[in-house]
Amino acid sequence: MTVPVSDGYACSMAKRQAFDPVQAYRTMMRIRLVEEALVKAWAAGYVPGEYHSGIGEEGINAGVVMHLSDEDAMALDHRGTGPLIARGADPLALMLEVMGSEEGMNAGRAGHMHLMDPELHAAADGIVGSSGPLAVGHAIALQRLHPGRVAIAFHGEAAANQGMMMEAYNLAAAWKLPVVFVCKDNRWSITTASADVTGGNLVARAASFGLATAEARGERVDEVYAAAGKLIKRARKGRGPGFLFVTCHRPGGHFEGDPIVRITKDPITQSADLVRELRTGVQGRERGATRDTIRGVSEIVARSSRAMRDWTGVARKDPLRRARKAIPEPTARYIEGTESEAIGRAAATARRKTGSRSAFAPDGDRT
Amino acid sequence: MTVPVSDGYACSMAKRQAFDPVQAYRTMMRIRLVEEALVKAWAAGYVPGEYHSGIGEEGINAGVVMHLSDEDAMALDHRGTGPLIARGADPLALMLEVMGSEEGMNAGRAGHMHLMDPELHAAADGIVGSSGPLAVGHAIALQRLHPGRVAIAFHGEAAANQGMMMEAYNLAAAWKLPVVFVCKDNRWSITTASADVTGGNLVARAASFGLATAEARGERVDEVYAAAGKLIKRARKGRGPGFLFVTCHRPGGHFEGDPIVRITKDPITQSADLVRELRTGVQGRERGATRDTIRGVSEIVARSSRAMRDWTGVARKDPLRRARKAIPEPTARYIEGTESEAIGRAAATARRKTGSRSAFAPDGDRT
Amino acid sequence: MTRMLYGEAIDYGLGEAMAADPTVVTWGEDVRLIHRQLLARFGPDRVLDTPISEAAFTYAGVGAAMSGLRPVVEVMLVDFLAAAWSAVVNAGSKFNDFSGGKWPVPLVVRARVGGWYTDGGQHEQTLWGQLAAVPGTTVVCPATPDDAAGLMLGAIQHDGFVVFLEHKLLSEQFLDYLGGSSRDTVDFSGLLPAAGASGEVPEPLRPIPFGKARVRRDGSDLALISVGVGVHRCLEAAATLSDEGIDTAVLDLRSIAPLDTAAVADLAAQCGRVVVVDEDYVRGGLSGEIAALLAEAGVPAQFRRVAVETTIPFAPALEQAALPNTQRILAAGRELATL
Amino acid sequence: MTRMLYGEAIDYGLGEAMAADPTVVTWGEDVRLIHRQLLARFGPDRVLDTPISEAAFTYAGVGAAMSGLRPVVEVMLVDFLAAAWSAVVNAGSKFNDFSGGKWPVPLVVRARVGGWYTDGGQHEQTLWGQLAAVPGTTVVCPATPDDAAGLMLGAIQHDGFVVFLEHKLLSEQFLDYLGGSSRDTVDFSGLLPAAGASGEVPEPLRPIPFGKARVRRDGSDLALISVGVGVHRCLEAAATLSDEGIDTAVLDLRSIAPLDTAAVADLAAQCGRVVVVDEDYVRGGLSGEIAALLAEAGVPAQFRRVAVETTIPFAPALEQAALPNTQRILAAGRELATL
Ligand SMILES: Cc1ncc(C[n+]2csc(CCOP(=O)(O)OP(=O)(O)O)c2C)c(N)n1
Ligand SMILES: Cc1ncc(C[n+]2csc(CCOP(=O)(O)OP(=O)(O)O)c2C)c(N)n1
Ligand SMILES: [Mg+2]
Ligand SMILES: [Mg+2]
Repeated sequence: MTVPVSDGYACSMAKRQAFDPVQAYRTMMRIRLVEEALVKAWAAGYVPGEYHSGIGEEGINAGVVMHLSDEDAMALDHRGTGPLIARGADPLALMLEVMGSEEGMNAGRAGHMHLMDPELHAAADGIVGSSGPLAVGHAIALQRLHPGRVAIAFHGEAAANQGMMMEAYNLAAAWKLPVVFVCKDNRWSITTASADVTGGNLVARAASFGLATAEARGERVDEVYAAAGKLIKRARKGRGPGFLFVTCHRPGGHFEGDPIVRITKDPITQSADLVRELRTGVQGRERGATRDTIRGVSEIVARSSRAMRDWTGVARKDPLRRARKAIPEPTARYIEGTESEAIGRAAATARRKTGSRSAFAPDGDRT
Repeated sequence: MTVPVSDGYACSMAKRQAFDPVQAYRTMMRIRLVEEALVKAWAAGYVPGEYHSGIGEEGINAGVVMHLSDEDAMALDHRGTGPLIARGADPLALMLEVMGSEEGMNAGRAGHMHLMDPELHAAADGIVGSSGPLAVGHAIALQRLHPGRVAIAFHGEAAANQGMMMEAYNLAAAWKLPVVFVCKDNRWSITTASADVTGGNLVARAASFGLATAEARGERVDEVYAAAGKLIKRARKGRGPGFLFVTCHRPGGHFEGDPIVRITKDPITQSADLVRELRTGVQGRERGATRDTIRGVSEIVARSSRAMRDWTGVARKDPLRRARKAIPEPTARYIEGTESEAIGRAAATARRKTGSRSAFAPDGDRT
Repeated sequence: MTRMLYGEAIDYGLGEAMAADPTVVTWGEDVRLIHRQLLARFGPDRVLDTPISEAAFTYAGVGAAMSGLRPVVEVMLVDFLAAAWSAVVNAGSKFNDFSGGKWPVPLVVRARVGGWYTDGGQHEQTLWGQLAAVPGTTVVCPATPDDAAGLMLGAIQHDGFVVFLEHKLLSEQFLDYLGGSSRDTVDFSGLLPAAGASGEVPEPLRPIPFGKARVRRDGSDLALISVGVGVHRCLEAAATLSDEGIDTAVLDLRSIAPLDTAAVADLAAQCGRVVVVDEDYVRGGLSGEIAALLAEAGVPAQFRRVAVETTIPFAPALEQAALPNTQRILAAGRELATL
Repeated sequence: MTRMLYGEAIDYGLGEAMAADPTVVTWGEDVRLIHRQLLARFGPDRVLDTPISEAAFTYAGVGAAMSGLRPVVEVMLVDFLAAAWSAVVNAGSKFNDFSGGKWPVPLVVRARVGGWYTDGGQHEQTLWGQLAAVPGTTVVCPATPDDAAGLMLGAIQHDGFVVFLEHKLLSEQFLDYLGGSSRDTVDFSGLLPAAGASGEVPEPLRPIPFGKARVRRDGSDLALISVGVGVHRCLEAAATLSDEGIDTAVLDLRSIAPLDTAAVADLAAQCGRVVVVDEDYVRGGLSGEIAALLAEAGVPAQFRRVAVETTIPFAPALEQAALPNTQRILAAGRELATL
């Protein structure tokens, strides 16, 4: 099974200037469908290990990637599915890889955190912060070998506290490299609120290194497209690196099965568990000061409700909903129909090929 | 031999508020004398390995350290002699250590890059950038165990590009720690001009993390004292971390025997050597494009003259000269006399104890 | 004695130390959530979430340990400790030596290691061989809850630098954090060693000294030497091999540095055949060290290694083939028995 | 053949590669000054000074290698590579494997190693055992100028990830950079192996394949196995031992990963006595690996290690006692000869 990518995905749009809302919707819809298929496959036990979905980031992924072509480079983080699909990666090959099949995109060696497609010039990595310096490296090469091309580093807001990321901002500025850092701000670092562990403001931080900065709201793909376009154009012209800060609403939490999402999704049972658990912690043995206990328990409770506020699905913040309104209803339906069919088919094939294997046996087979 | 440290060194000044120019001069003079003794000892072969002197940084070291007491912590970089002497370290123990004697401050295990004195709560490290997070660690402990105490990280301007240093700025701000980062800007990273490899402006960078910032000129100890005082006071009160940016003129180059200093000190012979050397590089074998060669050679020549400009002794920028003018001449003479005598004696003792040993034998003895 | 899970037992050790000594604090990424029982017991001043800044917060552990705390710095996975490697190689392990023995660094770095749960080659390393290489570093990895609790307590009470490695497959805390309990469609029980994931822990708890291996099963024909989950794979293999007439012993090293050289040499001499089962890379790891100590001690023994020889692949079948699984141990044991 | 110094020979190899292939570039701290001859030959676009950001500029080497360059990333000392360890352990060594063999990473990391010149325990490590531990990593360390030039050329032409280690004691470039030639009051000649610091280099230059050891001296009673400066210490010891009637061979491994297992096993079998002389730490290093390969190959040999067992102290006498000096090699060799 192949899904045609030549007519209308982001990859073919590099040359165009004007924002095309139909292509944007189609790209975002495809990403969403692949993500949803993988999320379901995870719950059904087809995806072994972790899975970090990018549901909620489609506006960022489509809005940035629509500016790129095969010769531009992308350094991706642990949420690489979206940018890869937007660039035209084969959904079946990608799903097979994420499900742990040797027929996958990287022969089963990678999993979702290391999806790599040299033809699309895109590679993911699971070390938080590495996409920054890796993109800098791509940019050093592009600057010499293909002037006019650009490298993109996708990273989360929490990754901006990783030393090598900040070193990368500096190196990009010092060497005036054609690189754009795309910082996707969902406000969370797994279950830690990024604001609690971040000093100052990230846009000011990036600017202080001499990066050109721009901001956009991730639920508006056109806004992301415009902001990304400015920075990418500058970078292509050799005018130096950029930093794009985009907020987004990612209702799924950090990864599938996220402990806080569990609490927020099923507050009654899970909170009861939590309270029982914390009580055991507190009551057993010699305990700490009551004041400390109160502060500790409140901290966890506050965190859960903060997460509940941030992660409850907010339709208004869904980039797809908004993008759909910008195009004619029949076009939207047509896209949904063809994409659902294609991705549904790919997902079914991927499941069939990996087989139903819920229990992991010591010899590596799933049974 | 002991050098009295109780009466009048920086260490005893923690409680005082007003700047005392006599103490400042005395502290700076002592640092300068120890540094000069070590520089001479290096040239004479008594100091094995490298030596990074802090000649030119005395205004920074004294101006900051005069605010500290034994319970404050100092994380030092590869130029730790100055702050240690200012805090009252025993010059003989320090010199013996730097000369590689087992009777030294750290039993000969450290050398000048790891001078450590737990009683003064001060430790040096040779990994560029580590003083930042180490001071953060000290500050975490002080915040809990001794509120009101402060930790200082001394580092160079080039160290501000080390990832862990920037992580430390962030951590200090996020946790509101009692730490002050003292950035000594001599404009050079060994033989690389820091401006060439640094994006943006370091004070803005620090501020972007939420650090309180202050600036001073290193040749004016009173200015350093005032600026440091503000940040240290704030930090002691629990109002959060600070970043002190101080320029300085360090005529000695990076370390003793610095290759660029050699060129600038003896331009005639050394430049001839350099030209001969570069010519061999260019003429031999298949060579690169003429344009590249011209650019390459100009780069080295430009660097040497830039260094010559920066490193030629500029009396106006000597912190000692300026500090001397602020005190009565007889007082200055008295200080010079007593300090010279004490440090001279310590240096002679250190030399005698380590012995004259120019050749290194494979069994570790110097012969 | 109380029955505990492995992760719980580590936090029991840590909690006992925190209760006894107010200078014991812990920080790391997401520790407030992962160790919410400790948070609820000791409050947020002693259990701190960090930014994703492994280098700085590990170095900060060194500084804090020099200034009077006994920090337990948690690095989520040992793979990420690579971002903080300088703090280990150049600081924690060395500063006491540099100071001339004047300034100890009572720091525990707690990091998770190991695979078997399909997390790919960059999230399943153990790196204990590399860590143990650095003089001035104690490296431990418990295989059971009692050792987990006792070694953690010992690590915190120790005046030096200790890397405490927690095996993820045994850690209910970590598997749950990864979402494990939120889907019943994936079942790790075929991989999970029951005796490692849960067990009796003595109360009151006593610190376990370093460098003392534990004979998990005695035998006279073949010695299987391992640490962490490998110990359980060895026990499974040993049962089979013994049924086949090869009387097989299993030694759990517990601490990788210092190594219990006497226990290794004695058991090797007793059996004459040694298989080292090591979830670390085959080179620069533990297995070479054991060969060397036997060679230096002049203990002649047939020798095989079952260790990780490639980048660990993601796909379950490939992953488990790359790890020291029971089949590989059996094959090595049988081969030696025929020599 | 041209006579060259060791550092010069490395730059000769690098320069030949740069001349032949415009995608070869080099960056690192102060490289424009240290390698000013390359700068003058190829211009500032191909020889770049970096900020002190080891993690980012090493990771950038990985990215650049994936995008069509063949970078030679220079890390001043291997000790500082600890700040970039993740780029080695988690990226350069692994990405080709992760990609399923689709995306090679032709990157050379050039780092200086080793001691003997009194630079303290944080500036004199070798860490080659830790580096060689990681699958997907080639690690070489030449002992002579001809190997230095040929291995560098081979490293650059290789399609995989190579760590090229340059021994500082042999590197006139580095000793000069440190100020060496600016004082005549310190004389390293007693420590400097003449045959390593300078020697004949073939022109035209050919790449030297990895995993081929070089017998530097043949012998039948005792095999000394080493790499880097250790080779020269071994040669010195071998001369003495042979005079004493112990016919001593010296094997220069040249590459630490891959190891020339056949050469090691053959020489060990021939001599029956092996001393590994390793400037790396005794654990997690090369010496254990050699013991293990002998044990696996079933080559019975008396075995000793002369390696670094502590944090390297600063003071010259202490430093040199901690390093594998000739006296220690002689003692180990004599001891084995009496067994
Ligand atoms: C060096 C490193 N440290 C920690 C982790 C574990 N980890 C994976 S994702 C993540 C949070 C990343 O947050 P952010 O950058 O904001 O991206 P998000 O997940 O929110 O998209 C962490 C801590 C890691 N993979 N690598
Ligand atoms: C991690 C690390 N990288 C590189 C070095 C080598 N090195 C020592 S000092 C130095 C320059 C430091 O410059 P700066 O921070 O400005 O301090 P300065 O020497 O000018 O006082 C370098 C690159 C080191 N010691 N540690
Ligand atoms: Mg986030
Ligand atoms: Mg500087």
